[in-house]
Amino acid sequence: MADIIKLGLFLMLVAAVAGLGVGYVNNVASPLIEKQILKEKIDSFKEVYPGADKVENESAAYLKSDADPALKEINIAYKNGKQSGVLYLVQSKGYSGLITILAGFDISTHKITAIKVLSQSETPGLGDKAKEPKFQDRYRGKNAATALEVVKTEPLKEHQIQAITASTITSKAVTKGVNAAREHFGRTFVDAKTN
Amino acid sequence: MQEYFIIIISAVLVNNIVLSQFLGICPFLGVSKKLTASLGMGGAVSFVLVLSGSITWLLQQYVLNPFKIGYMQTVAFILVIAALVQFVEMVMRKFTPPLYKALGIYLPLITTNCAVLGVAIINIQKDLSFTKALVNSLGHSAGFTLALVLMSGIRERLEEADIPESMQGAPIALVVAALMSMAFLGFSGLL
Amino acid sequence: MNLMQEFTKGIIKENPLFRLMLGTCPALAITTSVENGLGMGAAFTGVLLASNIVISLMRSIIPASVRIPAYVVIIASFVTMTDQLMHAFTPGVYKSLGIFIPLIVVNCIILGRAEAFASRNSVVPSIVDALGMGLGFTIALVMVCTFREVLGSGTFLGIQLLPEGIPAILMILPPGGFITLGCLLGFLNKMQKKYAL
Amino acid sequence: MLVAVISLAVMGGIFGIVLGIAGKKFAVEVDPRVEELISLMPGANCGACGKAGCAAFAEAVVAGEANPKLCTPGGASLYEKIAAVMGTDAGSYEERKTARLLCQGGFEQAKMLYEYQGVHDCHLALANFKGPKACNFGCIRMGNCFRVCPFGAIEMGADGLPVVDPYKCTGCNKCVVECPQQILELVGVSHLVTVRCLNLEKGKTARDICTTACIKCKLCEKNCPEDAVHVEPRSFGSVAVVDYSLCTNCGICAAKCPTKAIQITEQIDENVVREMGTPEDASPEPGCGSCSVCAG
Repeated sequence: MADIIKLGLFLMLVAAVAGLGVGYVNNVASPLIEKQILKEKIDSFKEVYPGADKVENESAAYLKSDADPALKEINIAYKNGKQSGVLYLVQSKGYSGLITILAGFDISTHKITAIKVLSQSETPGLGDKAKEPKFQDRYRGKNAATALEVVKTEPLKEHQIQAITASTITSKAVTKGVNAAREHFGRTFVDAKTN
Repeated sequence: MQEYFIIIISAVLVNNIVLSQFLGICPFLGVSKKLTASLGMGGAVSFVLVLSGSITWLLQQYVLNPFKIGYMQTVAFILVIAALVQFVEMVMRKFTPPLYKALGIYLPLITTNCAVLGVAIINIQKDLSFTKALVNSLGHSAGFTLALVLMSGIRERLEEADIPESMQGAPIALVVAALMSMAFLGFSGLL
Repeated sequence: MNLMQEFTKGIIKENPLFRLMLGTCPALAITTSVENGLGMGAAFTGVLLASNIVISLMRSIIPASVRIPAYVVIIASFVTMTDQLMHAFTPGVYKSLGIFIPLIVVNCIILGRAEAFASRNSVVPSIVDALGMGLGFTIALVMVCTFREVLGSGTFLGIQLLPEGIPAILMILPPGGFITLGCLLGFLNKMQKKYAL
Repeated sequence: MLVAVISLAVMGGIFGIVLGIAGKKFAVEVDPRVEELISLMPGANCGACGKAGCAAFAEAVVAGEANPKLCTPGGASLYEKIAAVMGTDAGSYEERKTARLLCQGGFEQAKMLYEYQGVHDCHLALANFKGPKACNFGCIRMGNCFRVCPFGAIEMGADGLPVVDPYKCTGCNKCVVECPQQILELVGVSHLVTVRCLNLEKGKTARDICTTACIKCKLCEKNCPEDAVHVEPRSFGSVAVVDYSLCTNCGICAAKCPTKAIQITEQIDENVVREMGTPEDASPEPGCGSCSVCAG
């Protein structure tokens, strides 16, 4: 009976020490990691929507409960005090996990300024080509009114996006996310302006 | 009921844990020489996989999430799996010693078996409900055993085939695995 | 036990990937580009070194019947710690290595070496063994990566070698990994028979 | 952070205790003597003892199911060691046996009936008029024993007859079972004198069939001081046979035999380390001679 207790204690000790180590490292590291993520976000905001004075996270105002669940965050970009762009943080299910995308729209031109894949866990060498500018630039300047569609060959019409070779599932997932943001942008920003 | 069926089909065929997700290759190549050993291995891994799938899900739901210690996920999951494997090892040594000898080093290596931890993490990533996670683990363990049994069936017939000397053993097993995973690619359009 | 022999055995005689057939899961999954292979090799060697040292230090006090859970907890905590530290302090390196570090937990070599070597020898041989194994694994990974990257995406370390149309995408898909490793093993067996390495 | 430590510690504790209890309940006691015997065994896993390898043989010996003498590769030295470990008395020990060919009808000696061009298999050649050789009892020289020997102990000699290497032969009896002519026999290594002929024809016909056949002249019988060799009647005729319980290896009969049918083999050196000649392509399992005796 005694050695059972000894075993239990030993494993408890090892687990406790491991927990201590990981916990302490986490405490030291997590604030830095937050800072990292925030900095990355700011950089990606600039990349997707250049020239904004400041970007406010206004999900509370615009992200209503009935909105598409894929939309995680809505940020508004201001230029000299006026709302000039909308940045959607949207998630969609890719080939082997969730893909987070940042899609920027310009309110005045109703066009997609750019998109950027923030995080993905697609198969290395295949799906993860989604994060390369070569693919992301294909969304630049697309009109927000028409739904985007993925094609395998050379895109003929304006609203078509060419898929990454051998990873159509990932390309479709990214496009689905961008479409979700596009619809929300169309409903809240474009219609509100026109009528 | 319909989603469960889809989950099982996707786990066994579409993204088979071994042939399309690349997890659990070490035992897959190591043990699949004889059919009996691979059935034993399939059974042991299924037992560990289903149990760890459920325990890790409960752990995540009632310990990791409420206390916001998500970063402990890997360490906690691995501890659960290791304890389970040790338990299975003792049970097998007591009740089925020949199978225990046949599996040899590959039994403790189930702990680091990517498939077991992989399924545990997939259950959380896809935030499945408890029953769905259980069904998913069952599906993946069936997929693992299916791949293992198919492989050992082929490899037993390979013994007679005259393969160039340097390709015998693991190399030819890998080439066969390549062909099998190509075949399983065919299922990817299913779901 | 001369240390030099311990070191070189990890590279050729007991190469973890080619000889012991361990660590095939991460090897097949990430060897689609040479820089992935190098990244994985570096991260792997770091964690193996740390865990070998700690396990060989504790080898006398670990009771036999709970040895595996103990080893595994140590390895997993090292992996999580390195993951966090790199994410916080070296974001640049983390950007390229980040994806591989969680994969290391399920790498059979580390537990294999811990069980087979570190738990039986003192610290210095364990360190040498870890370095040898790490180097051997990295070399093996890079060999597989070169084949898959050159044949699969026509580039080597990003430099475009083959014209766009030529490369066989299959080599990057899972079957490609299997075939490359299989043929490489066959070729090495042939070499081993001829020169009796 | 504290929560992390506590939760992991609690989990570690629970698993430690569960494993401890499981360890106690499922304890499998292993007899220490088994390990000791396994280390003594030659480790050839040749299956001559009828068990699946040395480990199985050691367990059987400890459990008292197997007779320690069965391990032919181990020979006398192993027998004493097992007796010492098991605490039993060494007692009489059956001698190590190797296969011997009872025929000397090579290309020059034996007359040929026809030239056989069929499949190189003793059973098939035998079906065609008892084989190409005039002698119906002699070795057919198609090499089945050579192919079936799991230890590479048999080589086909220059004159077409199989040559058994006593150092490699473990006496596993596979070649004796395989040979359709029953021309191979397991003989104790200490008995050196063998009548290397089984031809039962009468002297005159035997003489012109094969130059080294036994012509039943009974010279050996007359000159043997121990009366150990006799021409004994058999189904179709008779041939000289040595009675090993009486024979003292004096060799007088071999000297007297006009056709040199009786031969003396050289004494093998017991303490030559008996290296196991397991051919590389015998079987994938290292050390297993794949003589499939263990498979039953």
